[in-house]
Amino acid sequence: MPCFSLTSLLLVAEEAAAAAETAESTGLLNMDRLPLLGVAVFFVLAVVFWISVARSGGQIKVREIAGLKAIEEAVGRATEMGRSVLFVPGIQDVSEIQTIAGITVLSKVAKTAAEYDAKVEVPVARTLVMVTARETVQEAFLAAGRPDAYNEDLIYYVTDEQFGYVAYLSGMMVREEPAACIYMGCFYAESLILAETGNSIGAIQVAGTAMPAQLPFFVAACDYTLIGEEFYAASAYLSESPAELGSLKGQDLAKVLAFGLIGLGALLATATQFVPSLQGAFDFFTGTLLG
Amino acid sequence: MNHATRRGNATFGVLLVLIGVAIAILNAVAFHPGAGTQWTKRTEHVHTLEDGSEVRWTEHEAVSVREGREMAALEENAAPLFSRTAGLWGAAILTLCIFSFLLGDNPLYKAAEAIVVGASAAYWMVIGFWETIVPNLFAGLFPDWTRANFLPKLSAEASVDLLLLIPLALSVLLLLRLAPKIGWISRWPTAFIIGVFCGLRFISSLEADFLSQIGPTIKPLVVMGEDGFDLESSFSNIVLVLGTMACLVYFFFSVEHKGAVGKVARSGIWMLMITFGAAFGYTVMGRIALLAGRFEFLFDDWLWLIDPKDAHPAQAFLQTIAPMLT
Amino acid sequence: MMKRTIPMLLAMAAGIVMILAYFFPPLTPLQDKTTVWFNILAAVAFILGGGNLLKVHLKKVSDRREGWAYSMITLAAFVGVLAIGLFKIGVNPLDEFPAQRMAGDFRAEGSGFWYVYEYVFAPLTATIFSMLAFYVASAAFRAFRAKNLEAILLLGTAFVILLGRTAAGVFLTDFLPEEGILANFRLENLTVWIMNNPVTAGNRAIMIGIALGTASVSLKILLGVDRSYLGGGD
Amino acid sequence: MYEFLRDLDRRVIFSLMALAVAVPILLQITPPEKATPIVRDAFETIEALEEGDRVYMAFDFDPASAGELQPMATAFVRHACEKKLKIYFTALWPVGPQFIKNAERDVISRDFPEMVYGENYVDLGFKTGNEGVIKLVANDLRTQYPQDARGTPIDDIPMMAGVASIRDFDVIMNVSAGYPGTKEWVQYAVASAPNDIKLVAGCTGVQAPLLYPYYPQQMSGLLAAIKGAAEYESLVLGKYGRENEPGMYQEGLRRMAPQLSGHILMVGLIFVGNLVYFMARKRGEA
Repeated sequence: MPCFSLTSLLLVAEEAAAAAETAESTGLLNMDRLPLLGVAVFFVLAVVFWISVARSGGQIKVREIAGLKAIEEAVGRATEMGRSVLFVPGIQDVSEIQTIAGITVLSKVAKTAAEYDAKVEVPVARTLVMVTARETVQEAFLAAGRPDAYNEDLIYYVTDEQFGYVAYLSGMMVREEPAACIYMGCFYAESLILAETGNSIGAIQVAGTAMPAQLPFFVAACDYTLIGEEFYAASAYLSESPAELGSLKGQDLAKVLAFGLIGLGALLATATQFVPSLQGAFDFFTGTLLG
Repeated sequence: MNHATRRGNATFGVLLVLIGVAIAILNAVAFHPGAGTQWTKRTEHVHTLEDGSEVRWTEHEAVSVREGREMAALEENAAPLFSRTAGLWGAAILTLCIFSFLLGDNPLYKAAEAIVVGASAAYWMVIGFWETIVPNLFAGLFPDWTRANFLPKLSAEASVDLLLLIPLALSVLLLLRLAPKIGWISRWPTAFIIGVFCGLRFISSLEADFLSQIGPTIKPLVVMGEDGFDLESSFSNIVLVLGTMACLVYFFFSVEHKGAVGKVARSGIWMLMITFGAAFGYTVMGRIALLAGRFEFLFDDWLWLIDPKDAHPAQAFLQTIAPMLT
Repeated sequence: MMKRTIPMLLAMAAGIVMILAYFFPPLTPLQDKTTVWFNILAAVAFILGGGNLLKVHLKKVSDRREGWAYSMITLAAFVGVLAIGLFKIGVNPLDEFPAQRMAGDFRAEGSGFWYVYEYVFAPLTATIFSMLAFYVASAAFRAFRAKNLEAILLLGTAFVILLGRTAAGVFLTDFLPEEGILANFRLENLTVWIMNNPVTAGNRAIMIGIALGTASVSLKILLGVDRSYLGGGD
Repeated sequence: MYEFLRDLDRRVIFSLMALAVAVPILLQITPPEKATPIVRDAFETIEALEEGDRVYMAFDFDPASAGELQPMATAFVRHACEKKLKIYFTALWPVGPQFIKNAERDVISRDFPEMVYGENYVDLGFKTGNEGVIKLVANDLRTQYPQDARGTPIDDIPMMAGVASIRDFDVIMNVSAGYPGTKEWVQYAVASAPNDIKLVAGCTGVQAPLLYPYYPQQMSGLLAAIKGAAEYESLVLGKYGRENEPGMYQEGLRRMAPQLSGHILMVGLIFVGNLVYFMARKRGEA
């Protein structure tokens, strides 16, 4: 199965590149987007390359992320105390990638919980998230060999309204006092209401989001926070599957590209300050290459 | 928290609301007679239909108390409306119920929470029905029927859009979730949707947040102004360019944060912390403004203690409390 | 096969078409179409969500579990608002089409749904939102402690911005000249400098990271590497 | 004292915050404001326009952020009216039209009754499509808006003559609470014609850090949060203020009093919090 999908994507990339050549004159291809196509192809190739390296047995080392260890500890502690774990997958629908990343973390949390026999409660703000999360958690319990322990009623819909959802969650936290609160997904203003309420009941709190405006509140009020890209990397770390770790290496390669472009560009810009004739080269670099 | 303190908290919260309502009633009777009253201007609509029957209704338009009284004095059709006055009092009391949670969980907060959950879930469902299903699904599949029943303004040329059978089919598959045996089939529509958005976001994130963030970061590290070396701009640019690069290093996953990399990553964290501190400071502003907005609602619209919008009779707050103090 | 492979292929195909639509103008309208389809699907999904809400609360009421009275309130609010909205209770017809009562604007001033918005929905949500003013205060008191350099930078910046964004900032550094190099240290100017440089640097790096993370998660799903959205994986 | 502060109940902090915000509101204090350069630039951009110039007034916000943004919207409209500019209202958020109606009712018909609909101002209404709409109006406005919000074909609206795309406007005045908003206007409208059109924006505090980088190149001025609104109001009132100015035009200024006391409280709390922390360290408790 994986082989098939890899080749299919490579085919697409090739197809796109081939089409780019032929379509120039016909106007089928949007020429303004060529630099973007370049970046996209670079990224796809980088990720695919490292995934195949990882699959064929190459060792991939990754640095530690403190927040991830904390998740398992949190579930463990909840079991010891005989209390539940609250998992909040954000307030957006499955059309948001952060929600999907949150659900992949949920599948790992559910697996751990199934092993420890802990109770994970997942109130959600969107019906489609509820549907998807139920599938995920059910499979996770199956994978952990505890299909009987799965309880569909613990994953339920509250309301689509942001603040209605928050009102429900804060009330519930104060009444049920979960031992651990895990927030993984797309958050807006509710981040601090949740984190402060969680803090007032003494729960261990781990958060992960890619909303830059909300990160400060999670950083200030939670025990551990996965910042932006770390949050997306979480599922790869937790799965420990070589393919997923390979994708991280691919991401790093793209960061090296960004790093290099900025560094090179800045040097070129500095040189232009002294040798004005370089302006043309600089304009080409920022204007054409970077779109 | 033990049971006794919890009950203590609950009492606090309930007391806050009860005292607030008692003061409001006293205020509306003694200090600002009629506080919270809502006025409307009325317009009668009468239409005779083709079959000769008559349809009539009254349209209400909100006006401030001051405007309403002026209109009434000119014998225009304006008067207080009980249902809206009651609504405003209800809204104010619900506001207090929510605030009471700050003192501790209590029955009044629980009631307000139950109302907001039930009402808001239904609210979005109604919006979804009238603003998505009717104009996007019904109007595309059954234009004539939709025009006759819900959307008379729908263009007469609107034709049937058979492509809409796709979301309809997906919806049916999704609803099969309710059938226990073949519930798994609901994975198809969700998988389709997830695939669509993965495709969309894959590209848009690379464009909007990758490429477009790199371009503006490219700046000269040494800036030569008209009178030679420009220290201020150079310093700013160095912070910007090197700061961005250091933060990028922090996000590397495949390199341990040790040695030189560790040092750079550490300075990346410093940048991130400054960023978070600034965002925190800025957001505080917005949050306080929101709270000020709610307090103005209570003091101005409900209690008439202040009158910044020239909307109703009001005495300055100090004049109001002076008789209580003496 | 039907449970796993087909949905996975469906996701892959859909995603790849969307990527291509970006580069090939003839396919571009598909992007908007699928967004509309998603909205329809999400709106239909309300039936499942609403059904679940009814189920949860009816069960609570019938079992007489703790707090069942509040479940009754939720149910009443839910059913009431749904009826008011779907049957357009209190909605006046449009002047152009007086015979069609169901054609009236369900959000128009004075309609039943307008009452719900004006006196229940808006005040409740705005009040919950405004509680953040209290939570930022308690978070600042508890969490902003100068434990290490990182924390000092965080709280120091917050400090400068909090002061620099009110008259207090102007007042505190009024002794500094308005021109020249020292002017940069006036709190209102320092605020702007911080926003333009270190904060921009931090935000840019975060955005770049997020872009790569988003792209990577999407790609893993399109490649079939990550299948946890279908319920677990390998 | 130390024990009291260490074990300080959250409810004490909550009460302090409630007092810090409520008391200035009740006493109706209005502190003076001095405009910062970024707001002054926004004001001067509008001041530099001539009578009859066109402004594209984009209201992209909702009631949840109206507390911060309504004062900006009011001040923008008032300023444009005082300058006798032609105003074209639009909205990309479904609830935006409500604020256009408010502006018409509260500012234009009350204080500028001489302004005629269709000649001095027009309401183009709400349009779905988010940044897609911006991309399209950047090249062709007339196909996007075949008629105004009242259903009148735009060919019949006198002030629409000679308007083909966003380039025909002199300034975009945008009030934005998020997506789609100022960022999209910069990326798709200003970027399409950097020399033809200027952008002046007002945004919420949460967005401000992300928008600062666009000033002054892509954006001529920015009103950040309620503070920006208050500064702009002070500039407008300073130039056009009359006696017995209605309270509506000082909403932002009025909100600065609770803002000031709230911020001072926050700074005090951070300070006391650290005092407690250092005392605890000294006693070996932390």
